[in-house]
Amino acid sequence: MSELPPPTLATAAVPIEPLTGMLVVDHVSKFFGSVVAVSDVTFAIDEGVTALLGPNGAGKSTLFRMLCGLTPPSRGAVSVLGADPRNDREVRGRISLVPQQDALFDHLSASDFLELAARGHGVVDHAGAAARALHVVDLADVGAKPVGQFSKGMRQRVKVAAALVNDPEVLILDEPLTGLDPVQRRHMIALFHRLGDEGRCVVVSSHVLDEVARIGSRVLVIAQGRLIARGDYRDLRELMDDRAHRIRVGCSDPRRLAAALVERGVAAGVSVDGHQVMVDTLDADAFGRSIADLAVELGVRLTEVHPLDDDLESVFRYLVEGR
Amino acid sequence: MSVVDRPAARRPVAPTAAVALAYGVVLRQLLGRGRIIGLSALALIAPVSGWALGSADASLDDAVNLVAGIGLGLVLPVVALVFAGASIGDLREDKTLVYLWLRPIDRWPVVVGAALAAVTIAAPITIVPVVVAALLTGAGNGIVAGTLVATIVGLVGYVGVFTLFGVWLKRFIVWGLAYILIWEGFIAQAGAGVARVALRKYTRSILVDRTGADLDLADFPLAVGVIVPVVVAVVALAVASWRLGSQDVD
Amino acid sequence: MQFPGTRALDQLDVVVPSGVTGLVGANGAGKTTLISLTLGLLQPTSGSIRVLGRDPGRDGPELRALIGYGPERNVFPDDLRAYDYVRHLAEVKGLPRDEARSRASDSLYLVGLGEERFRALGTMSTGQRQRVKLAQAIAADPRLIVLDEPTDGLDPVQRDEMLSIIVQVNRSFGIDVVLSSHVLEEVERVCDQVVALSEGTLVAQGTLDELAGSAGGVELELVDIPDRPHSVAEVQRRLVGAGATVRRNGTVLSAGGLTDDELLDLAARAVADSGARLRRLGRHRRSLDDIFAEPVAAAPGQLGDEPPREPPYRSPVGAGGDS
Amino acid sequence: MSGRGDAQIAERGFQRYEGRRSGVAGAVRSVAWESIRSTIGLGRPARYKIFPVIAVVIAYLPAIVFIGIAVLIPGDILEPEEVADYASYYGFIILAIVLFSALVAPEVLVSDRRNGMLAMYLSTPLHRGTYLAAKAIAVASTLGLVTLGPPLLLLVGYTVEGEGPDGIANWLLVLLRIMLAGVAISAPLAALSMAASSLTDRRAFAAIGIVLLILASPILAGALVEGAELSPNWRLLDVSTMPFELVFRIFAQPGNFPELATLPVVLVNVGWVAGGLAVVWWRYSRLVIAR
Repeated sequence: MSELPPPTLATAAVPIEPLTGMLVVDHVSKFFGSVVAVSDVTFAIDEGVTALLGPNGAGKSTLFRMLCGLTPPSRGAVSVLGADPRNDREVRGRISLVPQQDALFDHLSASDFLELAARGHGVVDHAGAAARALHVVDLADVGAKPVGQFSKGMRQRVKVAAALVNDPEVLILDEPLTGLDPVQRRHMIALFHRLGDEGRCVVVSSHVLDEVARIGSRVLVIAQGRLIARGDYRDLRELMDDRAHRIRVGCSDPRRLAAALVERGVAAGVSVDGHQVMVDTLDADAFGRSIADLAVELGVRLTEVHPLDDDLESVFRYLVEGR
Repeated sequence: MSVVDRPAARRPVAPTAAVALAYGVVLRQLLGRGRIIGLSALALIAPVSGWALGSADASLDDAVNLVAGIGLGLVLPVVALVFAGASIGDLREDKTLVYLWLRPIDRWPVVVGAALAAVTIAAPITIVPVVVAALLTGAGNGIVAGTLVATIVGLVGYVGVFTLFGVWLKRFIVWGLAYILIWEGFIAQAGAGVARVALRKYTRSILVDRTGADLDLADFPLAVGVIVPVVVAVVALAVASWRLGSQDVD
Repeated sequence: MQFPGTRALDQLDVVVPSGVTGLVGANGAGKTTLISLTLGLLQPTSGSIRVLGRDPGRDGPELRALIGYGPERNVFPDDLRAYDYVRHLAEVKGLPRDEARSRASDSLYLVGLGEERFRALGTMSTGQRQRVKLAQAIAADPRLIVLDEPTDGLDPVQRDEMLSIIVQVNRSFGIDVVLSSHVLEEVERVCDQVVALSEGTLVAQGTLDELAGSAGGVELELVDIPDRPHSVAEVQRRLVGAGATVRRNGTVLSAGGLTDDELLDLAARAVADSGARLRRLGRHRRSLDDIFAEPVAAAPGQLGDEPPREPPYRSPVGAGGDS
Repeated sequence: MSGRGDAQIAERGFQRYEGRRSGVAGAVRSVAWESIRSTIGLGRPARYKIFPVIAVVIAYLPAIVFIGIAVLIPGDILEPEEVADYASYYGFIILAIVLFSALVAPEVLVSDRRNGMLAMYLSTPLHRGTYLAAKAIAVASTLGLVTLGPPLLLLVGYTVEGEGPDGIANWLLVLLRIMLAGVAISAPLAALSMAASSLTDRRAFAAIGIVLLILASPILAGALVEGAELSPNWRLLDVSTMPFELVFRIFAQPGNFPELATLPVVLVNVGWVAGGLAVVWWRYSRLVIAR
């Protein structure tokens, strides 16, 4: 892979028209003493699920805390549903946060904890809301047990339940999947998906990228405090046109297929290894349309066509490489 | 069946409800067994020494000195510090404050609720033993009534101040002890002017006013002795509420 | 293995051969209990366990000197230097002072923390601290290291680095590894064999090929292309016409009913004739995810049919690196 | 394996260690030594050295002063009893001993539970029993620094000045008594401070608990015996005076409370040690260690 500098993307152009959306971050920076945690980030998010990605220490948690008003931006402004969460009491009832740290009131039972959250939001039927929330994260049967005795996965689900009791319009989830096993993760992702479809603005940060990809394709990528990419990760991959797509093709006669691909001008580079051909192509569309024709034409049986680097994890790695 | 099928109808949270919420959580948080047993043992010193003094039929001045020294000077402030400081301090240290902060409620009900929880737990471990100590000294002459008023007013004052310590300072225990042992213990003894800024002077003044005994550093009239600590508490809680709203929350 | 009231492990028969073994299972499936039994921290209520040819119950201390352990929790003494942390724990495992000193530095170099080894743990990132945990596990020259979710909290780039180090620990240092993880893709990529637990019972055990072998049927993923709006439907129609049974999920078609080879040829021809754009084609492989989604009671050929083999004890002298 | 991390493998590869491993004994020794090091602030930022240094200065200063007196003023003018004898020496350094016992055990026990070290130790050849033994050794020997060191310095100083006990037999007897005295003070304080440190997870509370226990018990005992004129045996409850009383008895001196027979004084001290260690064992055996 050529060591080209990562592409500078559309975000460089500062949007002129005023930002609108349920959640607006306008030229926000945050400094802790001399450390720049977040530097001049601007974006707006509307309903649906948006994944916030970035290496550890990129400023994700700091940005999340600013979105909920837990800490003020050093520069710029954050507005959630049109208000500043730090000073506007009313909007704090329409936002929910699942914090990253694993701290809970250990002496409270799960249902007490959720009821506390519901009452804190002024939910009329707080007992009902608490019970429903427990059911959604399937902890209904351990509702009476003190949270202190819960496993890491169960504590995580209690935190998510607490963020649901007030039927929030904006949901901010800081690494909600940690400590969950695959089945629990699948349930949680289906839940986020449903919340997004209901018109809520759901922002999720996570490192388990292939799971995040299932939630939604819209991503914001942050590295070293800066917003370096925004949009659907597949579009982002297409935008990286200077970086060849690598595809592994298994077939009965790799040598002939490889030659034909190069001859047809669809592959920038091929390398044959046993029954497989590693194809590097700058035009994924052309390749996709012609690989089947070629195989049929040459009478070669295609056993596998597998793109190696257009999943979210590869997009993340290319964007964040060297930063 | 998802929680989101039936949107939860919500109404603005009444301040009193918010106070009750914070009160409930903080009260259960402070009910740690170790802490209560430890401080109850400490508070035992007061009645025991009162009883010891009583059986040696000591003078009124000795009794008032004992009550003011051990009761108002040691047991009351230390117990108030541990509970009032921890009321919000523990939540900050455990990083659970966000579950009371990120809510559509004002800051002052959270502070007031927490302070009330601290008073609820501290009262039986301070007022009861100190008043019993005064009773056991057998010095009569209004010492019991004086002690009762002094400890109640003192508790309010100390809880107010130390709740503010818990909100503002990370190591509130160390700073609280410094205030009790060094500021009230030494510096305030130095001069009347300086003493004005020490709660101990006011509680002692109440005790002296009711008993007529002579005690150094206790020359304020009853009205001042009662009103100032209460005002101090209110101001401290107001500052704490402002501070809670303006500082970072983990 | 019984805790008061809960049966953590239930008649578990498992043999862990040398190499990198993945321990997977839902939260509460008994992974941590199994690890505690291996370290001799818990005694089995019934049955027996042998680790490295020794009985953990009887000679626990001697065994724990030979096993490196990386706990799940990411909690560290913040003001202790990484070097002192590793050196001290190596000494506690019985190494003399100067040996512990040199091996502490070596191990920290081996995990890529050579320059940072004198920094206090509190100043290190999650990624660096996970590597310190690994360095501590290998410092006392263990025969086996047990890592409980070693990549928890790491971003994808850090996770790659950690996994490559773990594999090197086995391939070039000759130390066997048991690692538990919730990220199944990781386990598939790194582990030689897998032990899958569910509710304290063994669900599946074996090499990855045995577990995740092909399961019949072919899967192809197309891409919607504006110039041929119905290409996906057309490909599906052609496949059904040729006698295959097809399930569609968005742009992904799962074809079955015929032999794999026939299906592959049909698919290539259908895509070519419809002029569709192919993104992915391949035999339908059962992944660990599938095992997890519906834990199969005892899939034929997975539970050790042959009597449990005595683990080939890798004598320290003989084996050497045979990667 | 596509991961191309920045992990370089040092060419030397990985050496195997075939040498002897020192087993549980070595583990206990290294944990005890590491705890002592961290308590007196070795290998740690300067701010951790403040309290230990203060305590040591307070403890050794009087000894140095007494030796100075013995040096400057020729023997004949000075009557022996004016020079503080070993038993009453402790009266001068009570503050240092209290400060140290409030500092050592919380540092040595509480921090391990909060920073994950306990979970790590239990995955080594140590188990809860051997771990606690190592910690007990660390606490007692650190306390020994201020309970054993100063009188030994005194003994050496006096001997050099010719003021020391005459005759080897006497010298060894005094040495033995100093050793016993050191144990008589360190053991109960170590056990009780460890008990307090196992009851709470906040270091500050453990420290306060220890200080209050040491300050409060003389007041309590005093009140009971003088105030209420109960039998002097109630004095035995005074956890901070009894060890020093035992020291007097070790030096065959009547001590401050001659009315108490020596046996009860010994028994009560042994009782405090046993009680403290029992509390520690009860708490640690029920502790659920989060892996």
